[in-house]
Amino acid sequence: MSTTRKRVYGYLAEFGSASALYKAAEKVRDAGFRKWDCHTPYPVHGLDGAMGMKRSILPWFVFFGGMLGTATGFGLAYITQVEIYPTVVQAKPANLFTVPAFFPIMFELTILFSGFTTLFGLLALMKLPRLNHPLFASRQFHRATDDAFFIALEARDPKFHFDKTRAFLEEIGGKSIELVEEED
Amino acid sequence: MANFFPRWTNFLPLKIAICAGAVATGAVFAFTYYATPKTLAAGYQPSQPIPFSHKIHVDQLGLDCRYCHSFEDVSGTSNVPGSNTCWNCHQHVRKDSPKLQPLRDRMDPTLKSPDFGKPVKWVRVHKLPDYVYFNHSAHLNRGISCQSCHGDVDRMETVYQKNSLSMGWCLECHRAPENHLRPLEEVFNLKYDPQVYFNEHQAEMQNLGVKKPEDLGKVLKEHWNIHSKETCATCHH
Amino acid sequence: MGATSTEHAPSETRQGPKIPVLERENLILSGRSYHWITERIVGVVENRQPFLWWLLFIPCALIAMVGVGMGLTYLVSTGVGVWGMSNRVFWGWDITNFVFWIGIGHAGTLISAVLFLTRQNWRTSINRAAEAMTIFAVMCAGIFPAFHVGRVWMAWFLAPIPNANAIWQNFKSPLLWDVFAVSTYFTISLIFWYLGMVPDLATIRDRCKPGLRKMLYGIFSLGWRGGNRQWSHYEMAYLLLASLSTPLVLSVHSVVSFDFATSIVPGWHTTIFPPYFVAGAIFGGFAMVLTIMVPARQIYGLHDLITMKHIDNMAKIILLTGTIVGYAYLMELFVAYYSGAKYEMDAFKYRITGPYWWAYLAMMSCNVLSPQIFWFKAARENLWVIMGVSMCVNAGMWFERFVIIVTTLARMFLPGDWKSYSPSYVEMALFIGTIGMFLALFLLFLRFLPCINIAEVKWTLKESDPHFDDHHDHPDEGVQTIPSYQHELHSNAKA
Amino acid sequence: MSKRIWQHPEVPADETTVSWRSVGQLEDTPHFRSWMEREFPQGVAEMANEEDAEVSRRSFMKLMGASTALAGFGLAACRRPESYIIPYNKAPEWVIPGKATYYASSMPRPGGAVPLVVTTFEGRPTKVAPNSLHPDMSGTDAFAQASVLDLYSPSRSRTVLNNAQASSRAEFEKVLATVAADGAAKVAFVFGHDDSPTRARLIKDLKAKFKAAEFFAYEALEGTQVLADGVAQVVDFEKADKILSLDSDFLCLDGQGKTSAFFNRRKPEGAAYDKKANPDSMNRLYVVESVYSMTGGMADHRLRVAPSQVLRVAAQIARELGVNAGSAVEAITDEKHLKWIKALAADLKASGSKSVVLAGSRQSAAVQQIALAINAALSSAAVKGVKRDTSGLGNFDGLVEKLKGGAIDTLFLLTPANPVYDAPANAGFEAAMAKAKTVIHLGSRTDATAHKATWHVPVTHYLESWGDGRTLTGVYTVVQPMILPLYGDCVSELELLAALLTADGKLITGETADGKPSPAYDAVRATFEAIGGKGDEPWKKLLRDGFHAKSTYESAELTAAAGTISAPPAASGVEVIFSTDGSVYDGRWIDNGWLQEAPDPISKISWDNAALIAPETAKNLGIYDEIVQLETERAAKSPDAEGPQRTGPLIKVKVNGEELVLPAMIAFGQAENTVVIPLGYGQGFDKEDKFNRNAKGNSPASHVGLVGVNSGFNAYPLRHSETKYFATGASVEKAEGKYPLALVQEHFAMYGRALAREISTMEDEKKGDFAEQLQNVAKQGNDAHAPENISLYKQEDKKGDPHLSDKIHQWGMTIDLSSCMGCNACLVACQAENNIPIVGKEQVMKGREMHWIRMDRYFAIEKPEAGKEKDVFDLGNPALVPQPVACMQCESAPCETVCPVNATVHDQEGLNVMAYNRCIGTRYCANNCPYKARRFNFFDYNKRNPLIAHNLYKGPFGEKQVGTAPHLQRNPNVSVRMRGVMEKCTYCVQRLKDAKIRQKRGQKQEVLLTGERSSQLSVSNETLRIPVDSVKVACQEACPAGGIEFGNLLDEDKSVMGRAKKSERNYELLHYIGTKPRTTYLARVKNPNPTMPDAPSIGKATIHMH
Repeated sequence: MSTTRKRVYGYLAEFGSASALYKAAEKVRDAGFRKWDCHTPYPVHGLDGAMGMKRSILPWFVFFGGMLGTATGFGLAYITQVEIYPTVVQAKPANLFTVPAFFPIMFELTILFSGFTTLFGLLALMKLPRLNHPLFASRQFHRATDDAFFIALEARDPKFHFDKTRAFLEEIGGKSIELVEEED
Repeated sequence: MANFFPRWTNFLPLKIAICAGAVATGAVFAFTYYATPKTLAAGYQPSQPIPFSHKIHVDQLGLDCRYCHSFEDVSGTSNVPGSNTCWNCHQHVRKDSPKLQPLRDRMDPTLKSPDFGKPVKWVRVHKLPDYVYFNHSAHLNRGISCQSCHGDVDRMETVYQKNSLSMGWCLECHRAPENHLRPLEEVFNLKYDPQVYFNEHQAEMQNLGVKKPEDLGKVLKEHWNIHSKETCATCHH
Repeated sequence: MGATSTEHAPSETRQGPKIPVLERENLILSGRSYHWITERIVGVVENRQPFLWWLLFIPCALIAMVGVGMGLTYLVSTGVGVWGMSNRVFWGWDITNFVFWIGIGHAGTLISAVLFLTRQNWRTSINRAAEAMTIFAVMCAGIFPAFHVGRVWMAWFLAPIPNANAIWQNFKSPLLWDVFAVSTYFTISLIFWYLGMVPDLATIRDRCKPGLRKMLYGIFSLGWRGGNRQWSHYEMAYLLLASLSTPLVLSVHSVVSFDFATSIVPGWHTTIFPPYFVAGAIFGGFAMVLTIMVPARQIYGLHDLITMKHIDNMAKIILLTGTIVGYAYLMELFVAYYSGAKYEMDAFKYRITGPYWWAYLAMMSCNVLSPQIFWFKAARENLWVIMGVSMCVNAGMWFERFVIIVTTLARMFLPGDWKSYSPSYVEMALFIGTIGMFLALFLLFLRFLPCINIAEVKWTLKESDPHFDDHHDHPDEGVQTIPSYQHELHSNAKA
Repeated sequence: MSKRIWQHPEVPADETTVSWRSVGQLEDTPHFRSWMEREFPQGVAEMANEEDAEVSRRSFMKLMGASTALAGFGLAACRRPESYIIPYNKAPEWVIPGKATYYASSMPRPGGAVPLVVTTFEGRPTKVAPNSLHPDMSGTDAFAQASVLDLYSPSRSRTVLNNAQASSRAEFEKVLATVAADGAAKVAFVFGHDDSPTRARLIKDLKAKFKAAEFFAYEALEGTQVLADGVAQVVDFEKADKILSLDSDFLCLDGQGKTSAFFNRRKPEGAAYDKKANPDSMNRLYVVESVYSMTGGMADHRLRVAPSQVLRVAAQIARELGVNAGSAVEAITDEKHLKWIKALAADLKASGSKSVVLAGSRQSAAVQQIALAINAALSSAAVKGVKRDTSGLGNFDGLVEKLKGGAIDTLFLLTPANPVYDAPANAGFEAAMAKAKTVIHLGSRTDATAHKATWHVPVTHYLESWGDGRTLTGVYTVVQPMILPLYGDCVSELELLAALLTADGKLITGETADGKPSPAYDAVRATFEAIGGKGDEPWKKLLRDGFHAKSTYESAELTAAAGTISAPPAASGVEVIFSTDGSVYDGRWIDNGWLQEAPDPISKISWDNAALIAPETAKNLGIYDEIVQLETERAAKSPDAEGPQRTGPLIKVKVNGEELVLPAMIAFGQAENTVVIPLGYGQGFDKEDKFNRNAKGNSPASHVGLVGVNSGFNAYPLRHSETKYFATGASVEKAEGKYPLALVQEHFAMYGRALAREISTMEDEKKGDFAEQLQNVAKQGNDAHAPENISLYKQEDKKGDPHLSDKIHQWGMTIDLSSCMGCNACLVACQAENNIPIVGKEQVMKGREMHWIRMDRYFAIEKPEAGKEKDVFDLGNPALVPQPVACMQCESAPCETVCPVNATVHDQEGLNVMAYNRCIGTRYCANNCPYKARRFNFFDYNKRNPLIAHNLYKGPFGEKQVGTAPHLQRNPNVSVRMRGVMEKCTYCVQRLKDAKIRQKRGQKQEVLLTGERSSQLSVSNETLRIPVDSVKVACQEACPAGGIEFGNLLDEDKSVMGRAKKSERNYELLHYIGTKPRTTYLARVKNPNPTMPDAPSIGKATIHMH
């Protein structure tokens, strides 16, 4: 370990199983903590409720992204085919009635734009990519992507207390409780 | 266990994204500005084997375009005059000008130049791709002046390409020919000014129902039944 | 899962009405633990590759380099004439292969997206590989339309970029729809595949020793920490992508079928093409998944992850879609007959009895007859039979496209222009090259990326349920055992 | 704006194109146009206004064309490569850069000169078209259309050879001088069968100068002359109601009169479609022949008999008509034939003087005598005799005799034929020729004769030399040069004769050293002065019009030379017919790529010949195990495969003690027990030859160019003096192996689809009489029951204007199948006009030929009900219906909607236009074209020479052909397409555009004439509309049958095309798919004689289809 000054990130506590984590999470939620998270190797069902989280707002992003795609598709096709440079192909009209022919492209662009908003919206909501994180400095955290279930309580949380919180974690069944410190 | 990635890497993706975005935007603008015919083609001004000045011949001496470019209103291609057109005058005029030496070499048998009888290789200024069939006569006979494409040649000491001659540029006029139409009498008049014409031909304008000089083109278009086309075969066949 | 995970009250489950639910077969056998799953899957990436891997990879890579690399270089430098097309049959193996590969890609999306939406949890063991297959198949597919054009260097005309010529694309052309559909499909599939892989890449990252590998896996896992505040959005994104991919996959092959269906060519001009093509794509795609996964399962010993149940399910899907395809073939004939148009009837008559009767026969027997053996359970349990049928279907689907494209063009409206087509060696080499490329890419994928979705597979274990312990702690007499993955259905049904 | 000044590099030493002469001297005053003159602008590009152009016309040929040269990319230009404009140094009058100039000329041909109008661009002739002012104008055939390519042919002979070794013209001139100096020289001249008044005049002078001179005429396929020396028979088809052809292909290869009159009478509405359809106005054609000819395809009744039987049939007809046909010829015993002949004879008799019998020129004297006798008996008004200028020329037998007798020291071979190659095998010509001390061969190719002759002198092309000729009926027409000879060594026939007539034998070609015209010019002018009068005026008129109508042949008696009608050779073994080839004629066109690639009109083979055999005979001879049927059911491949795999089984033909191995091909409608071998092929082989024929060294590749090398099989060695046309007693056996054949069309039947529709003037049991059949033309086949295609869309733009909105022009075309015989003239004309490349045999086999017009040819026969086969007159004689298919300019064009890049769209005038430079080559449009009228450039056919073996497949390493002479033929108004783009017919849009622009110039002229201000002028649609039918497209112009009409639909009834569209015969090809094609077809009308036994099966190609 380095000798630089460190900042406390919070406590990391391991729980034996998904069920244990679930119950502990409910208790942490009830204790009124805000800055905390459960780290699991797979998405545990119902944990959102147990943690008191709201539904993700990502669908809204995607909805508007998709609408933008539809509009782009329509605009691109209609403006170029009807307004700017109408061409006569197979005696098809070059006016509003030709729009059905644009549906495939409008649809594809809707999907494409939705896909991109999903990707970038998700990254923004998850605040990723973030390659460096205090938790990665933990001795045991690497097991979070394997078979371990953790709760991390952040020091930033107003309810955080150096001793009480540790005790609280022990109380709700946390094992291997570790104070995670951030390199500065 | 320490973090594998140092902290500064957290902002790296964002920085990269911003830089890449900026570079891409810059590249698009740069390409649009520098790599399109507007920049690539317009402004081309090669030096010619004989520094012929349109300014002197047209503006000062008042030669008509067709004196030299004799078939432009007849043929699809506007011809460049043969040396004998130049020689017609210049065997008498400015007989000693060093600038005309190449012409004399070609035309004066007494000089015994090895170039005698050979044509002058003028450097081409306005060049359309092989697959574009622009027809000079079609335009000149329907009230589009030389000026609309070639610019104010009468004021050019050395000819340069005024317009991009890109397809988009052609279409601009084909979609709104009224902006360039002028009376047939004025097609070769490089000093034509609609305002002046309007003032000078009041009665004619009244007859036509033209109230402002800008309307003249529209009226002519209607009068002359001009439907400039945008379909491929207009220029490509 | 995002959509149903909110307001999920565990207590209600316990006191809920007694809904009899059949105990399902375990998707993961032998009671494996989380860690075993991690070890097993990441082990494929971490350990030295078996000799067989090299034995397969090197020839595949060589074939890809020769067939695709040299084939395309020769094609572009010399002209499309090096292929076998003529002024009668303007498309041959090129578009046949394009449709073939695109079709194969579809099973991947279907497995990952459609089965996800329909809560078929058995997909988790195969979806990653199937998605990879999609990506690689679309890459192979893309080569053909991109390079079949006469002037590849002018292909940018297809992109709606403002230009000095002030000219635009024809948005009424099915081929332009294709451009948009295929590129969208590739992009979305790539996003879907990659996003699905992020947690697993993090798993590998966390097992790596510091070094280049850790850096690369670290970068590509984006700093994933598995926090539930990430999982929550992640699950939502996954659901959204799945719901975007589902109509997309249907649209892509529909659009591909529009290339034919919107034409006036007898034998192409038919409204049943979109569903027929989509069914065919799923059919062919599943066959390709089996063709690849059955050997991979043997080689890497993934028997507990890819169980006979998975294979059985896939065989059933092949049987179903094969029958749909067979129905389409017959319906096509009926429509032609019923149209009363001589040209339509003749088109099918010539397909069956004309110079390419063998292609039609191959298509019919491979696609319609061979899967019928899956009515028998014994056949679905015999891996040799399964491999055999899958191979048949792969070939049959190729013949289907060949029949549609080549035999139709070779016998269109005016007998004066009829001329048959035969491929050149360059075309054949390119097709074989794409097969090599597909396999080589797939082998690289097996080598470097988690070939099974680790996180999702863990989630199918019974103990993954946060209430797993509850049942054991408080066995409820009145309620039959409800496997974890039934929970949300259960609660939904109630709501 | 800052201007970049570009320093251009030093002008490199002037390189002139090899092909052009550099600048000569000329009158010094350039022609400046004053304002006055601008009021009456020079009529350019129009024949009628060229009167005074003549004087200076010769001058432009001396001048370099205005051209632009691209100086390589490496030069001083980072922005753009510098290109130059090289103007004329001294502008020639009447040449307007960029505008075509048209000259009237003609092409000398053995059957009479073809009057032409030649298009030139800055002195380059690029295209020929028939001279429509000419009284004998009958269109042009494929040969005339393709002749312009020969001018630029890379294989054209261009240097003097001495004993097959390169020599110089100076050396030859010495020899010529010696001959000219010796008035007692034993010289002999062999001319072709073309007729030139100037030559006839010079021959007289030569006779005077060289007392011992002998004169002969020879062509390989010259036919049998039974009339008196120099007398020929000319037919006026206008006066012929009933025509019987005894193996005479008078419509195509065996011309006997102006054919347009014949074709006009194939249209029941009249040539201009201005009458109500009347079957009585139609003529009726009976043909007795062995193998389908173009004429046979047009026949109302056709009897197929072996060539030896033609005489028997002829004699039988004569007997029926009470004409003496001698007793040597056996009577016809076949019941069916007898019935046929009786009905025919009755019909001829009924029409009396309006009947005419034509014998094939190559049939035996007996047949010709009988034909003459019948015509005399009927007192046919349609035939008359004319006296040609060619009288007094000896024949080939005489020549050989004289040669053998040593009566000839110096032999001038001026004939276009190639006697070493094409003389009868037993004539011993080669040996006889060796007896002459000097043989001087004047020819355009370094063929077999050129190699055997002491001297070979390259001949000028008719487009670069002065001459004259007479058409079939004898109208005096002029041959004038368009350009100075491309190659300095070239000599024209008249120049050579003129040189011999001078004391010192000085050979002057092209022009004299001091710029005076060639002696040929003086000779022609002198001839004309005697004919058309002295002075400049008549001469100018001649040059302007191209002909002098007042001077024609004198009429002559049509009496056969005495002789009894001898019996035909005994019918034994297989009969071999040596036929004139539709592509290479007698072999002279073997190096013409357009003709070689144009498929044979009947067999559809290109690049080769093959032995044609009727299906039953083929089976009997053991070539096929089963009778090859006209396949109509499964659309299966032929037993010889299809496309690149197509082969013909090799057979060995033994006749006259010679044998020939060549591929066989099934031909329908051919007489049983005959083998047809087209002549003219197999002239030279190289190492690429399938049979290694070059190894023997007798036909080396040097005899031909890249086009003709390895092409086909030479049947001349099988041919004896007595059996020039056909030989009996041949044996045919199957040989080992197969030979690849390039067939442009592989499926010969219509497969129950009413494509090329046919009706008949005779009542049909099911379909009613002529009027009913006429009404049902548009309802044949699938169109009988398919519902009308209705579009849900309105064809409008966003302002609600209809798409095809042009109110001035809406183009349309009709193709009349009733007069189309499928001769390929349109196909080649299109190739010349539109810069269509040739692709070579290998590519044709793959189906990649580029012809924009595909000449489909269908055989049609109705299958009789079971058990009724016997009632059908001849099941082996299906009807032949040709159908040219090019882009139909569909108003609702399926190709357009599928193009992703808008490279093919519609214009407001109804054209389906194609922007080559926008095309990326997805080929989707072509797949979606129901007519398969689009052609794709699979390779860079223009840049890479497709004729060099494997060259196309070498890509960037292949040999380039840019800058070679054939590129000078290109039409500058049509883009030359690169590889990877689609192309197709656009109704010669360049011609339409030119016509429209010319019309627009009228506006200006109008203003200037009235003296009003231009702004006061109101221009109406009518002012801008081009005069009715004033623009002709290339195929229409070339068509000898008047089968193609093109015009503006808005002219309605004023246009011939408009009237044709109104005809009840008008129908759309594949109407049911709703493409609304602008090109429509007019159903073929057969005019059978109801009393004929085969009448029930005539005109039934499609009417019973549903």
